[in-house]
Amino acid sequence: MESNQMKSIIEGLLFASGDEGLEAKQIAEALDVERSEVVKHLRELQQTYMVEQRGMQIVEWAGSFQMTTIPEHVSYFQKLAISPTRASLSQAALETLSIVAYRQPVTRADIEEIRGVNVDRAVHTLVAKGLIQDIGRADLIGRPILYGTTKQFLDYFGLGSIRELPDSSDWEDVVKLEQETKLLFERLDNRQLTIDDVNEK
Amino acid sequence: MESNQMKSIIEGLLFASGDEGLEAKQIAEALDVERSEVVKHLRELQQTYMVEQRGMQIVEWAGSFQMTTIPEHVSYFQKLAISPTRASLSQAALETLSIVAYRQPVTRADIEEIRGVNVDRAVHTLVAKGLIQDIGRADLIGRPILYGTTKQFLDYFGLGSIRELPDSSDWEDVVKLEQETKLLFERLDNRQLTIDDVNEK
Amino acid sequence: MSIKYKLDAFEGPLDLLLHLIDKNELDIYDIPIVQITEQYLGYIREMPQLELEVTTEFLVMAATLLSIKSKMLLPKPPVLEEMSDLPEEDPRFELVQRLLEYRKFKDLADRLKDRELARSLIFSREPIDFNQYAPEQVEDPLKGLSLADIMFTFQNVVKRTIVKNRVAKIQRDERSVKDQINKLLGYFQKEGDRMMFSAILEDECERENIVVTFLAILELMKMRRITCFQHELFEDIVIQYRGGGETVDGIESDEINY
Repeated sequence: MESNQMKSIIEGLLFASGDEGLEAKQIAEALDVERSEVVKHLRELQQTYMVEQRGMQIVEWAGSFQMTTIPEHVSYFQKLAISPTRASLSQAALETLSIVAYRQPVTRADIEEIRGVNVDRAVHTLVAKGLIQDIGRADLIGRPILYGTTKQFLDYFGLGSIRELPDSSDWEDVVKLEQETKLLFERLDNRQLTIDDVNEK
Repeated sequence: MESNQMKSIIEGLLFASGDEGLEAKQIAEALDVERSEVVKHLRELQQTYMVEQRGMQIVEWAGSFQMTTIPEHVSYFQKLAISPTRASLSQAALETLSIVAYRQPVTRADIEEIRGVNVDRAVHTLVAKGLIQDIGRADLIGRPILYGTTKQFLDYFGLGSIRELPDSSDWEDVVKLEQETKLLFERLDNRQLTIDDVNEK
Repeated sequence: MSIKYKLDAFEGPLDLLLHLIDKNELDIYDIPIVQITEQYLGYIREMPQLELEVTTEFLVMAATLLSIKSKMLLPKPPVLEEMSDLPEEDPRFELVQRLLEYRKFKDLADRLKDRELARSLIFSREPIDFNQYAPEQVEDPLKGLSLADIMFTFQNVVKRTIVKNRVAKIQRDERSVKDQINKLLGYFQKEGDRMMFSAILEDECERENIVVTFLAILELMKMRRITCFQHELFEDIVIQYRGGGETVDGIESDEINY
């Protein structure tokens, strides 16, 4: 493998491996080359990033190499953090929050069953924002985490307890009623057709 | 601000935003410069990454710029188990999605007429995956829901805008489609900021 | 390979027809309808009990094919000139249009599939947590949201789930619309010509009964036995009896007998 190509692959691996970083040994195994060669390329990459004033840096921390942000950019991250174009809660997060609020305590699997999609990210975001929290373990195989809403959630909406949420069972009934009414109306529609036919004759 | 410095910051911001991506407008606000200047630097960065065989690339999807991996490296990511796996869409979902994409806005009945089968399940799957959404009501009996593609649709297929759909250049109704898409994007306002790009050209 | 497996491989009747056309290398603009109908029916005949809806879709197409076939057998007017395209009078015209249209989208779906694959080879990384850079006065993530937003979001999510899991559930009617009409007419005889909708419902708290009562009122309106007023949306409905006797007999009774 050419040196440039190897450097490019190592760079890509560091980028994609995120916060966990990669050990030189792991990279060497993936590329099927000597560890020493990987270390050499890593050092060169570190150097290049510095000399060429790249927007990221490659750091070595506890034996792992990581691609990270540059401290000098913090003021720009701050501007992005408060930028109004950054939606504070995504639709996925909002939906997940509403399910936790009404169905707590719930496991991740419960939420996924309702939303029909993977919810790892949304749950992570909501925990990070302090809106939902780990409130115990379900008595199921694997003892999955049970989630519930936090005090911050209640405080924001001025609720004394979760029982003060607008009654969701009413709403579920309304939805069911809507569907049953629709079915009945479909039947009615059919009847009306025959009535019209009769009247026409 | 010096040009090199600005490029470095833009690179850092793209790295930090990961798969959320950033619109040129957001970067311009964070840097307090003109949007056009940001776009110029982004294009140059894209070029540099390619010429210098970097381990990442900068793509423009759904009006957002993102730093991503390079497809040729995928086998190495797989060896290190850092490439996310995602379920691909069923044939029914793909056919339904192609009709929504090229004919939007469409009702469920429009889709059924073309496919000749019931499409409830496919439409539900696509809505749940956030690839299509309710964008209004048709002025017809029963006021059926009109569906259109989402920003996530563009991201899912790696498209800059709806005009980059395969074959759309020799699509018979391409002009009509563009007009409708423009209207659609205007209606969706903030969520579909590719309209900026449309206006610019 | 079982027929069920074969039919599952098709996205519907149009897909099956396209498959037969391709397999036999037929000209889509000049489909030999007798041959294709025969082959199509061959698949359908051996179709095991699929879902009712799927079966229906395939059967509707079978009926269409048979109808085209019978029209093709009618004597044709003399052909004046050679025509490459099918004239609109050709019984196959509409079917061919549908097949062409469907094939176009099937091709586009294939293109999307290619793009999906290409895109799946590319990924990015999790964004950094920008919140750590937010200034001291952390903006509440719930800002701008009301309890109603939470409630409506939940309602929509549940609705989606219910629709997904819905099996057509039709309960046996506890009470027929006809019974309810007669009961209402009885009310008017006893209680006077004017009643509030809410008063009628007072002892009708069962959901099914509310709906049946509502249907009964609609039927009575149609029969011009009552008139309804409502001052504003969601206000109570005033029902005015217009006379005509205590029972509904005669010609209408069949239509409301459900």
